[in-house]
Amino acid sequence: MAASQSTAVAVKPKSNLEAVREAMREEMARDPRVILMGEDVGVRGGVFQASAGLYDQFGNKRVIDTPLAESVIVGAAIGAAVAGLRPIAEIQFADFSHPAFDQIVNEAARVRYRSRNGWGCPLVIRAPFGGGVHGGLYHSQSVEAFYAHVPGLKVVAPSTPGDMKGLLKSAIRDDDPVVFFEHKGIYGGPREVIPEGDHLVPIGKADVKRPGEHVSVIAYGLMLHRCLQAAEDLAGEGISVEVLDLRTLRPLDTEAILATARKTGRVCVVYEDNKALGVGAEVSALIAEQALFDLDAPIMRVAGPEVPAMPYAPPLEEWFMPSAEGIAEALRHLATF
Amino acid sequence: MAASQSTAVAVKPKSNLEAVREAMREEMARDPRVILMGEDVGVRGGVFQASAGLYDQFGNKRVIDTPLAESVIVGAAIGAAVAGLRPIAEIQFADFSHPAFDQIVNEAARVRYRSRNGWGCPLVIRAPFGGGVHGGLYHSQSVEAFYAHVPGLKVVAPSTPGDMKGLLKSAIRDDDPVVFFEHKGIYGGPREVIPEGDHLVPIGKADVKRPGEHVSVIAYGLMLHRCLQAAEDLAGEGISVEVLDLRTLRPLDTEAILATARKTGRVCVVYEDNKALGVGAEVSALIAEQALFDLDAPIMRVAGPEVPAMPYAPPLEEWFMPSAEGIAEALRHLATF
Amino acid sequence: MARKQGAAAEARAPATDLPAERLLGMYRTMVTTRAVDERMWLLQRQGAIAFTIPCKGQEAAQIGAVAAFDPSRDWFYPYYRDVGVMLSLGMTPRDVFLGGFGKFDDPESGGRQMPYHWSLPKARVVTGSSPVATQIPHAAGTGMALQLKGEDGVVFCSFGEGSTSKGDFHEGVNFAAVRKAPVIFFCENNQYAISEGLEKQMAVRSVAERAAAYGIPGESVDGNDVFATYAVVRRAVERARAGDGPTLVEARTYRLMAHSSGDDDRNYRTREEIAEWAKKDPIQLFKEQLIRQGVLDEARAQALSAEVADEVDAATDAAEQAPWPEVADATRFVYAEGGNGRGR
Amino acid sequence: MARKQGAAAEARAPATDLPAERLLGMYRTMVTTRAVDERMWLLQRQGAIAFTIPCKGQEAAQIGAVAAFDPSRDWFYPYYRDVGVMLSLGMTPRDVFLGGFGKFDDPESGGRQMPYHWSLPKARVVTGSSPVATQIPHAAGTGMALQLKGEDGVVFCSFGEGSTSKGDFHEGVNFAAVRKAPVIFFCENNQYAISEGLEKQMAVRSVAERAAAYGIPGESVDGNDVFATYAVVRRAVERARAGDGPTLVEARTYRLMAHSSGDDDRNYRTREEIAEWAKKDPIQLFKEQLIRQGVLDEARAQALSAEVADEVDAATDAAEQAPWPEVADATRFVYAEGGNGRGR
Ligand SMILES: Cc1ncc(C[n+]2csc(CCOP(=O)(O)OP(=O)(O)O)c2C)c(N)n1
Ligand SMILES: Cc1ncc(C[n+]2csc(CCOP(=O)(O)OP(=O)(O)O)c2C)c(N)n1
Ligand SMILES: [Mg+2]
Ligand SMILES: [Mg+2]
Repeated sequence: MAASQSTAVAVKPKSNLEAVREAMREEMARDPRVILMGEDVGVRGGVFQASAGLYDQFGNKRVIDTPLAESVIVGAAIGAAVAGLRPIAEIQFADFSHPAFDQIVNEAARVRYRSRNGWGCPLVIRAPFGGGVHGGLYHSQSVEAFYAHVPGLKVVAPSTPGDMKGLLKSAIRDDDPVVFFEHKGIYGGPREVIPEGDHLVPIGKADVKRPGEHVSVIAYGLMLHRCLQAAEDLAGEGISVEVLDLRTLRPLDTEAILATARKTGRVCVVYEDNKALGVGAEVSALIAEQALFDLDAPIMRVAGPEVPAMPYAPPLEEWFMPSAEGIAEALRHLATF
Repeated sequence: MAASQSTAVAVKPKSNLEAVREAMREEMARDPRVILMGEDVGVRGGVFQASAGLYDQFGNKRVIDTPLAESVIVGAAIGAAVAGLRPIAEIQFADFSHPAFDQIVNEAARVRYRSRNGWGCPLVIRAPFGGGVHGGLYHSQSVEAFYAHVPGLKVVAPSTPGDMKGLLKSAIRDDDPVVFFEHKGIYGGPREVIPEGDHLVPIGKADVKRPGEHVSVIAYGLMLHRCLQAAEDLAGEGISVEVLDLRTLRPLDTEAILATARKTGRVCVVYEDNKALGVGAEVSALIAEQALFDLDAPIMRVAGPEVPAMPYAPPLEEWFMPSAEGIAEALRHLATF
Repeated sequence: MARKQGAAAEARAPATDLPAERLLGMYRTMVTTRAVDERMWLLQRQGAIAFTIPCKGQEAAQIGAVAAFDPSRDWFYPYYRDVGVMLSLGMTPRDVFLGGFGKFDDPESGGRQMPYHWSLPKARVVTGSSPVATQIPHAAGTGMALQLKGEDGVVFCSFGEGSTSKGDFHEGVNFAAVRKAPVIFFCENNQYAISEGLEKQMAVRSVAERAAAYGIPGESVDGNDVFATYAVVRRAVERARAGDGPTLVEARTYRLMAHSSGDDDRNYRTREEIAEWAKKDPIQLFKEQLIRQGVLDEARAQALSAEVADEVDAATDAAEQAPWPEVADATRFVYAEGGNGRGR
Repeated sequence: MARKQGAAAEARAPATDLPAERLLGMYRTMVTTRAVDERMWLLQRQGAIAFTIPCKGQEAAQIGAVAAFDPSRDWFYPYYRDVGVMLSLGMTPRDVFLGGFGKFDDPESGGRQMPYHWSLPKARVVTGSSPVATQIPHAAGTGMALQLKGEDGVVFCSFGEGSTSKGDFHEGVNFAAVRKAPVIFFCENNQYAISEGLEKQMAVRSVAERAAAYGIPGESVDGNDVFATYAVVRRAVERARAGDGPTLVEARTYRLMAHSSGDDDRNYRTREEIAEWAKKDPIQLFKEQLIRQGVLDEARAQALSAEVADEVDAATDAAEQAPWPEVADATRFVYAEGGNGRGR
């Protein structure tokens, strides 16, 4: 947790879901311009309970149950942002961000650029993403690559409670639109002690979650944990794996990516999204462009298969998602290449 | 144009726009299930005149002026497709496909897979894309990478009149949804003689538009022509450039990409879209994964800069788009690496 | 009748063209729908299936509406709660449970989609997704295709009242209205979209008022009354078949259970409100109507319920024992197999 | 008055609270709007600028509507044809031409956007894009922000009638209605969306009928009459400011030119239809009204037109000679510069 700027003391372990809730509560308490809008975010506290208690604490002017319409959730948040507020727009499932695609990509991302700084759009779009929760086809998707392609947006996908809280707070304070992806498969755990106080983690910085010597694996979200597991398993075989947590998907931390590639010369990128043009494609292309002659092996990608989305039936869902074993297998291959 | 399946004789040179119009006219005449829907496609013949004459020829039941609403253009086309028609849905500018993003990505692309072949969705979504026409920010975008990321879709972007016609006809006959991008910067030219008769070009096959020995450049759309220009210029300097026209962006022709990479060992991918996670990222990642040790130089990408979209002012528009000179410069660098 | 809401059962007019046998069949489907719904809840609570989304309370709206269609030529875009619609169209309890487990024989998706994502090609029930209201443009398009082909089918398209807030509702209904496409837009207004009451979705008091924006008829009917719902939808179907275009029908009803197995409804509505609506239970009401008409009696009703219970037990077992999809199947049908041919 | 369309000028009621000086200012703005519009067309035809999209015929709707707002506290989401709105709010002809050329001093975007993509932060004119109707949700959100901050501003949001087919129209107006946000949705119904007449966009005869779906007032007014438009919008603004929520206003008018410099309108409408509407030219009508009221006379009108012509000439020259944006500037402001601070 290299990048924490906090010096406060530690307390009991928290989940990613609690981290999200705490970040919102603290920022809403700190800054009256922060509002939350989305479906069921009010009395219901959100379908995942991410905003439980916020409605009671901040009232229905700042915690807004919106109509069932994602385009206007984001669109109205943009209108509130240009007028001086700092909205958090919740999309109930990342799969349902697509009706708001135009508002996110053509509007939010371009407000500042198209007005040459006449207007800004400080806005956070929060969306639970990813699978392993029996939500196929439409409650399990990884949609981050669509947004990571878009200049003008920042795209964040933390994997641990400390990063989740620290990055969400940074996102809320950011002057530009941030799409904030929370992997729903890790809402409940693993838990972690989050530094108390005003814990901020900067957007744009990756984090070496486990240093290693022989192979690098680069991931984010739930996959980060499966990579850590694979690294742990391979340690017993004498293979030392460096695990880099991207944390931010736009802008990518090019320096950290190239550093680990140069260090080990063997890189695998792991993501749950469909392989082609997923985030790993850009990570790989970056390395192929800037660190090719430091490599001792091809750049591998372990990713979701090329089917439209993760299926529902348990055996198919398991098949879709890269497993710790599958990742270990790939890393073993790289290490002995 | 290697992949033509036609044996008919040649006549006078045609433009890409004429190629589009001919393909639609022929397919509509051939198959009564083919319909065209979109804004102003009827009496107006489309804002680019792509459908000029079709309304008179096929009537208002098969050439449908839709309300100004992209989501329902695609959505209704899906409903017509499952009911046995073969709709061509025109999006007036690719920049305006985003309101239909959910219908394209979550619906059209998944109809067959999610019903395990219970239903199919034979549908073509045509959209003029790309810049150089003083259309910044919103009439010049390259949006193909969003769709090329999506299994279940096929994505096509031809560069020459023969391919334009042959691929559009293949797309209309395809049993699955095809997103068909027409670069508006080459609607008028260069012209080309199109083989007469039932000229089909298969989806999924790239085409070596110019064979070469020293360096490979991979492109599509308007950029293909700038690459050809650069190759021509470099020939004078003794640098032999192979120019591969991707033509189809999903599925990528992996074989052709790896073949040219292995042949020259020096690859540059050129595209007009923003660089990060543009189509070139996947092309580069593919090579880095499967042909790394055949390379003699890093995989380069010459692409649009990381700003939200191409600006309007002539000097900025020029700055945004990769030029033949810029491409030649990169290829020269690769050749002498 | 459509716009009035009778206070007592007696005030409703069960006059109908439906023969007794048909009515008994509908009653049986209603009882089966309820039993399937309750079994799905139980299976979920036991951990046997991942998810369920109950339709309890909405059976009359569903079964009354679909009865007005002709299964031999009409097209259907039901939404996730429409167990009653699907059982009316030939889906079996076993099919529903197969979908619940995600088994290979699930006729909707072969276990690929979460339960309740209907698809039944032989009955022209078109595959649906989870993002709500997306089927509304599809229904408009199918209606236009029928017009173009000169077929006289009518399209059924249902959704919740919350879903009328979405752009796809507006765009789909509007386009259908402009082209006079033969589509019945059937809104099951169960008063809530998850936790959000009607007043958070719209500033009108009835979904039927939305029809005015499209120049089409808007009808509001007591969705707990099979006869009333049937009559209103029947009229709408006749208009559509005659070429007079779409109708928006609102069936006023109530979701008696939580939104889904993942929902806890205690923080957004009172137990009293639920109890009040439970008194208007559509199955009880239909039973009383049929008994009053002499079509049914208590003994027969009880026998029928017992039969249904057995059927649902057997269907649960069959589904539980059915095979899972094979991993090798998961890569199939991303695209059509076997080259050019039919779209499906 | 709002719902009736006076046949003759005499039948219209020019009674107003607007003082003579203000009326003269509005007249001057109208004349300037027309002159700027015609100059843009000319510049495009000469090849000096890439594109224009004329507002000729819609000046009364624009200038009448915006006059009902308070520029010191209200917020504006105009659409591309609203030259009259922008000149009323302090944009100058030179600014419009700078945008036409794409020069660095273009106050909207520094030459980044095509012309007519308004943005004027000092006047709370919020930046807009090309995809139509996207500003409607923004306007709803701005209205809610004003409510939350306890400010009494009202939001102006305009668009064409074709744009009411889009989902964003529905979602934005609906949300504003639910929250009673202070927004005036102002539709300039110029009868066409490029080539498509009203009947291809909607099955109602007036955009104002769409209001019924949202439980808000819908008003239709003769958009070629400044006074009538002003009166209707004024009333709507008063309601909004009093906390009574949004209004949908339709100004019935006509686009006298082709859709844009890229359009040829000959294949979709008759010359006779255009000539008929040209007789109701809003500038001519306003001039006659003002002369009848003794606010203006022919001599003064001619002098004013001459002044405007000079102003527009000078503005053209100034814009033509202004510098282009530097390439180095093109990478700025993708994100905020200088770290955390104000959102804009
Ligand atoms: C586009 C989209 N956004 C959010 C959801 C999550 N969601 C599922 S059901 C539902 C409520 C739907 O309410 P309504 O339309 O009234 O139907 P009901 O569930 O009450 O039958 C929501 C918000 C979704 N499925 N799709
Ligand atoms: C989402 C979207 N689709 C298509 C277009 C192309 N387009 C520009 S203006 C226009 C017609 C708009 O008609 P209307 O709303 O009536 O406004 P008008 O131009 O008549 O003032 C169209 C289709 C667009 N700008 N945005
Ligand atoms: Mg509901
Ligand atoms: Mg118009």
